[in-house]
Amino acid sequence: MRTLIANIKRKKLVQLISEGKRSDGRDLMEYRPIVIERGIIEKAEGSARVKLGETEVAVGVKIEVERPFEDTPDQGILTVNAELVPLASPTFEPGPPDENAIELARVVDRGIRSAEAIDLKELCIIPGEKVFTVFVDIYVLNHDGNLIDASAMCALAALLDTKMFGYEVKGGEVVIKEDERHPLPIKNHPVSITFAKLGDELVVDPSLEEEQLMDVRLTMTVEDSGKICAIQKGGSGFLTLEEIDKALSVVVDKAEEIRKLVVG
Amino acid sequence: MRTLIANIKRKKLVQLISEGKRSDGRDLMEYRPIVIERGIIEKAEGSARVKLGETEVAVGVKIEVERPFEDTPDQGILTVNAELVPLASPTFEPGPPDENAIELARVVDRGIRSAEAIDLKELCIIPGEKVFTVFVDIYVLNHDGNLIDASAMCALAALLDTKMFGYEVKGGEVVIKEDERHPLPIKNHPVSITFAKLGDELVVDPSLEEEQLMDVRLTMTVEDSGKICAIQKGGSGFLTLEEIDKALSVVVDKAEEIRKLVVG
Amino acid sequence: MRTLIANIKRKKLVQLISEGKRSDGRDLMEYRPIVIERGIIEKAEGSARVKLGETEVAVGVKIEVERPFEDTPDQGILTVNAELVPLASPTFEPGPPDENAIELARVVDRGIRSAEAIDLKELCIIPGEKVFTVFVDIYVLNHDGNLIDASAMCALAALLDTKMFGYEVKGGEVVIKEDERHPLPIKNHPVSITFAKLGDELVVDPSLEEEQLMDVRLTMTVEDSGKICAIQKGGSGFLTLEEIDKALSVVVDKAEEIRKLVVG
Amino acid sequence: MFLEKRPEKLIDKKGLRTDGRKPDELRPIKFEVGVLGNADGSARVQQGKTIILAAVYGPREVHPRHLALPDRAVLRCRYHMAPFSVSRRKSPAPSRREMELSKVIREALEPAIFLERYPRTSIDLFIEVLQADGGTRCASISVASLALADAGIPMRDLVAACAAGKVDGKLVVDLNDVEDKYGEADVPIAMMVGLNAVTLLQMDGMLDPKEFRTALNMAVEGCRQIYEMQKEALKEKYALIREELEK
Amino acid sequence: MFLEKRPEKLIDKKGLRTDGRKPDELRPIKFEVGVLGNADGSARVQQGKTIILAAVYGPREVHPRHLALPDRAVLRCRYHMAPFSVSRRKSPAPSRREMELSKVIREALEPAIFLERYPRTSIDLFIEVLQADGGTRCASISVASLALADAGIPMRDLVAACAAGKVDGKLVVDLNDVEDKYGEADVPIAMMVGLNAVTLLQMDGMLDPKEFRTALNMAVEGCRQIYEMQKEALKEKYALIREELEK
Amino acid sequence: MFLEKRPEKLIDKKGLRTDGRKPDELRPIKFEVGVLGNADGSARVQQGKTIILAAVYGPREVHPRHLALPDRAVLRCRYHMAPFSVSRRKSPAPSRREMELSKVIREALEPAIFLERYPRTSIDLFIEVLQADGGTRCASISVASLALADAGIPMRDLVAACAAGKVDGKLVVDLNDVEDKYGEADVPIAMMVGLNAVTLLQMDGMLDPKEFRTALNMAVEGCRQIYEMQKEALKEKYALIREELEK
Repeated sequence: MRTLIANIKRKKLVQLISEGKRSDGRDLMEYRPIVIERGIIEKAEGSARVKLGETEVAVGVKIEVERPFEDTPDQGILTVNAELVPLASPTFEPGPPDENAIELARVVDRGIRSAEAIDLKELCIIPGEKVFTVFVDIYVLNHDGNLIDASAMCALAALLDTKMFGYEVKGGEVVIKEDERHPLPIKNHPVSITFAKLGDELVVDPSLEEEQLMDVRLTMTVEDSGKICAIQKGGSGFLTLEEIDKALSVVVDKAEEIRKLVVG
Repeated sequence: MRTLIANIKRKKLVQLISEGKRSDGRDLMEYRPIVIERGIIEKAEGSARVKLGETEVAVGVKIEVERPFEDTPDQGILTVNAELVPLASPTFEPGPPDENAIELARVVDRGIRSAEAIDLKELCIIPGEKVFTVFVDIYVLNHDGNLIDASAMCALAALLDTKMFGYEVKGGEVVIKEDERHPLPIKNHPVSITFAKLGDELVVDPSLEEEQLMDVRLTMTVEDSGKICAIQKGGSGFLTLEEIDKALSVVVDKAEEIRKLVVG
Repeated sequence: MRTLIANIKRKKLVQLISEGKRSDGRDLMEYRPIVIERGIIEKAEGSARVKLGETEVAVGVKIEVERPFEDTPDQGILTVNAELVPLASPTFEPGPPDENAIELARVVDRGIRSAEAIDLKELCIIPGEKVFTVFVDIYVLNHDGNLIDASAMCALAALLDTKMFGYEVKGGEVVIKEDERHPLPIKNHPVSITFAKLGDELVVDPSLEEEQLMDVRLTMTVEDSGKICAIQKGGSGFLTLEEIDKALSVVVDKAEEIRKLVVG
Repeated sequence: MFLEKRPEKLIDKKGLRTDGRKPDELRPIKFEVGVLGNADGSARVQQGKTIILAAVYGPREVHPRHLALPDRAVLRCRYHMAPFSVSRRKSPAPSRREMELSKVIREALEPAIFLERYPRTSIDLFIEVLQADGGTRCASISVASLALADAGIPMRDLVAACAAGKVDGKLVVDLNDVEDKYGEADVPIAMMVGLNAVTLLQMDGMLDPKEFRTALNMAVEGCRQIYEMQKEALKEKYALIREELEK
Repeated sequence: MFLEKRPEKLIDKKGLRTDGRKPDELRPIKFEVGVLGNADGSARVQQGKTIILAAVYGPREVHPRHLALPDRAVLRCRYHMAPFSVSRRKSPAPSRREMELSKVIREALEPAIFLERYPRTSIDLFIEVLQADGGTRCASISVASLALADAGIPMRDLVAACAAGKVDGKLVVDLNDVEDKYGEADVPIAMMVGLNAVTLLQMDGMLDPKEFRTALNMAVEGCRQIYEMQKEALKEKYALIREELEK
Repeated sequence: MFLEKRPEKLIDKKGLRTDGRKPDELRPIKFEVGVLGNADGSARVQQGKTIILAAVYGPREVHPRHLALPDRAVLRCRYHMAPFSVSRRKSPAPSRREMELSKVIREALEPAIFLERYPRTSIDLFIEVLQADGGTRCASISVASLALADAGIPMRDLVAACAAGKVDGKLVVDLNDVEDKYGEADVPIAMMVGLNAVTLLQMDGMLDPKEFRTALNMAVEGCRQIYEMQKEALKEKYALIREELEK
């Protein structure tokens, strides 16, 4: 029965979209209203909150001194984690991140990392010994669809909000200077654009309802100079080469539009 | 049906207690017989076993050399852990500590810590580098009610039984002198008193039956000079301010009575 | 019903075996065909694959530099792990090793360790500081009975295949010389022989069907000079002293036969 | 990133606290009701720098089913801190402290809920601490109580919570993080104020019985004030709804 | 045991790659079908030094039962690496990377399977990487597709997978480990080649849209070649079976 | 806290062992039956410095239910060591060694129990090692056997367990911790003595077949002695019960 109803809903939605309309009145290539607020958590080195329609995400950035990885002794470390906390949706359960949370974190991570958004070499303190680790914690507070774009925007906003402390090295020990603060070295501003395929059409920024009925999801992340820096297809459907091309043809402009909102 | 029977039982018990009697013949403010034995485990630095009626608890104390916490570089570490091992009750399951085991450990820990029962500064070996960690492992062997008081008594008895080894620092390394032993620096002797509320009355040292039928549990821990050093309300009922006051009016004397038994 | 069928099967098998025959035509003391291949994984320091009838096992050996155990500061470390990966049998489940995987690893480990097959003292780099750890990872690829013998053979073959790298110690750091390679110091060649008891008879190298119907399993591991170096009884049946003696009377020769195949 | 340092004094010459408050003064508190889209009920509190969200789902079917009770609803509660809510990043895996707090918060709210009206269901309460600056367990109870009301769960009374304690020898109310950490005692309580029923009572530190009684009374008075703010927040929410309906 | 070093050049003067291949040349690939005794279907691939086994169990009863779907089979997929498959020993516990790959591989195969024919069952796909030398997700999809076919699971088409990418400024196909690690971009895709349907599409690194289109086309061409090899491997298997039957 | 040192000699000039025993001499053993209030059956053993408690719950309903067997009871067994039972504190999480021992202990007891009399139930055996000074697996089996008898579980025979081994070149019985650790071989066995049935047999270290046979016989003789003590302990328990009944 459930499936039957879902099929009827899907047909109606596909029909509507084939006419260029969406159930909430948006154009196919239109995002929901975006509200970005930086500096919401004083105790974090950086933070932001993004509302994308009814979807709400908070990101906090913490910085700790740690040992570098063996194969990158002269670079700081970036760690992106996402928590789909159960207050955000009746379908989220307490417990360690599931595959959806992990995919979300890794797609956001890939965008930041591929675009070299953070200058990790600047975060090296003593090569091979001590570097700064940047923890980007994505916290989904309300799930109404398109968590990837909301999280990517929020992560970027929080990184732009992040203040590092000055330090000096005394006898192999790192001494933090609390009164000296400077921004995190951000070199690039990756923005992700997510499409949902419904019938023969692509729409951007799918709502939860659209996600539940879509065939497939496609996220492309674009950096400052218009290069693609991450792609992720999701869901159990397929894309034609023409559909990929179609997404490619709008994504750079769309990303620039969002980037302006985030970078401000 | 189960609930129905429990309700009938509860009514009878409340009636009995309102007449100042208990099902095992005790007065409302009377503990069950207490048997304390120290030094039951040779391989532990300290140990004790407490029988409180049919409730039986063993505690072993182990001491290891570890790195201090960053915010207390000149202090030893106290770690209290409780295991509700499944041989103690048909309701205990194997696995990591559940919320009851964690609450038990934390309430006992809070009493010892707030009363500064162990002089943690004495346990510092090399500030910021090496300190002694005192592991207090509570092992519940038979559960017949009032695990908190039995565990707190047993932990205190085991700490009083604990022998440290002498040591010297040679070239940054800690060398233990096995033939030199001295007691753990114990400065205070916190004792917890647990009340159960049944109807309008409070009783001390609830049996398992009383715990199953009680409205609420209240534990107050008292240190040598008669100060309160920990409180924990448990269970899904409530207390009036008068009831709290009533507990407060008897708890210091009651604790002194138990302390004599434990400290000997 | 399941039990009924199993009982009928069991009776037929016991009858057959009491006549000295097995359902696959083997003699009671005959192994299935054994195929051993070394060097199947280039990225491992050593590797091998064993097919014992339809049972298939792969073993990879990795070597890492680690801190020695406190009580053996001048010895390398041997770690044996077994994964019953779910592609090998419909009864294997994903997840951490269960009791069967742990028993398998520990029986293989015990044979290697008791026979002192690896000269662990040769694996010490800086006493108390740095030693080589030898990871032996047993990977069961298809389960058709007698995993212990197949795994033990495969582990031995992989160890014999293992190449260490040369190294020098410069200023407390271990510098690996990638162009200098020498074999792992193998001093002994333990071989396990597993018996299944079915009715009053023992058979070697039980097939999966025989394992499912057997009363008890008995593994004896024999080292080069004919000493027993590990024994493990498994399963919910019992053995008489006569049966143990019977196994003992054939095991040394049987092991020598298998050893020739493995060592080559 | 950094270890906070103990301030030299927790009470200054004028008798004021590190954040300028008088001993019996609560921090500024702001409650908002109905702040999340998906939850059946939700609320947010900012108390000083402490920021907490609470969401309620239910009464709903219990998973796994064997946890269901034949005669009443199961209240489940998870108190959880965001990794960025404290100075040093906290692992998102639940700590022992979070597990204890989940239990005592649940037991502070249970007496207020008519659980027997929803047998075989669960009421799931999720509390997320976004910023922790002391007093999170009390603020969690106060805000959770509003989320339960927002979800339409029938309750005997709202539960208000507040701590009192001792810092630099002085009894104070509603301790912030520094006061909690470096003070001499902390007594968090929760109450159904209208019913004079204490549903949470804990203490650590040291107080003689007389000091304890005084602290307890200060905490009760704090609960009373918070109780009024809670009712105000609910009224505002309903006023908003009414406005929207009348539009 | 050792950290691999970045080779000085990934493309030599002759335009050849570290393993001597031309930019548009696949590594030597060998598929074998039906290689494991117990699984309902199985296959093995060696692609360069990458070695992967795939096994399929099902359609079978779902455990735990509440995961069963009323209208179709559940496809479950575990991508897992042997501890000895990489230079530094990998813990056998599943990593975050393995969990993401399990998901994208499942979603690359699901569109090809007529899941609706087996309601209330599960089809369990287990992938074990015995040696990882780059391109394991694509090789996993290609070999898993054969294992599904070997298990007799009805499919719309085989799924073939191949990556293209950019190393030392040059677009190449089927990257090996060193090219993946030190290259500028990697675009793994999977296709039902006969249906022109892309079922996996990922990218990391940086490519401008034009480069991306070229890389995509190279990967599509790679998929086509692999698709032919897959069909060949199935034919061989059936030939073998026929031979055995005719004996 | 401390690492024990290897004693210079494990056998002295007089042929005596570190604790003064002769090679074929068991440690002092004390069994007590019915020592825990809640368990359906329980027993305690002190064997030298080794102290172990065993408790039995059941036959009772199996949780989770899908583990129940239609034709017999499930025996479940957990061998567990207290954190304070050994020189260095042991994490309370079960180690691989504890998991293996839980299995072999279960398999040593299963042959003795008429499991078929209680289909669809579980018999749960919990073993807690309070102090470990060698020989814990054998002592666990011996004491568990008494706990099963105390619970009224019908058995073919009691199971008695004892090890023999080789230290400083000499065969000895019932090894203590130091002998186990620094000796040349350890052969733990368990038997239904009345039925001549060996239900546990393990070995580590090295023995030639002749030595092994001698060690095995010594262990069998050890089992016989322990078997008599077990029966004595049960008699004592019943005598106590009779006394209490006659009061």
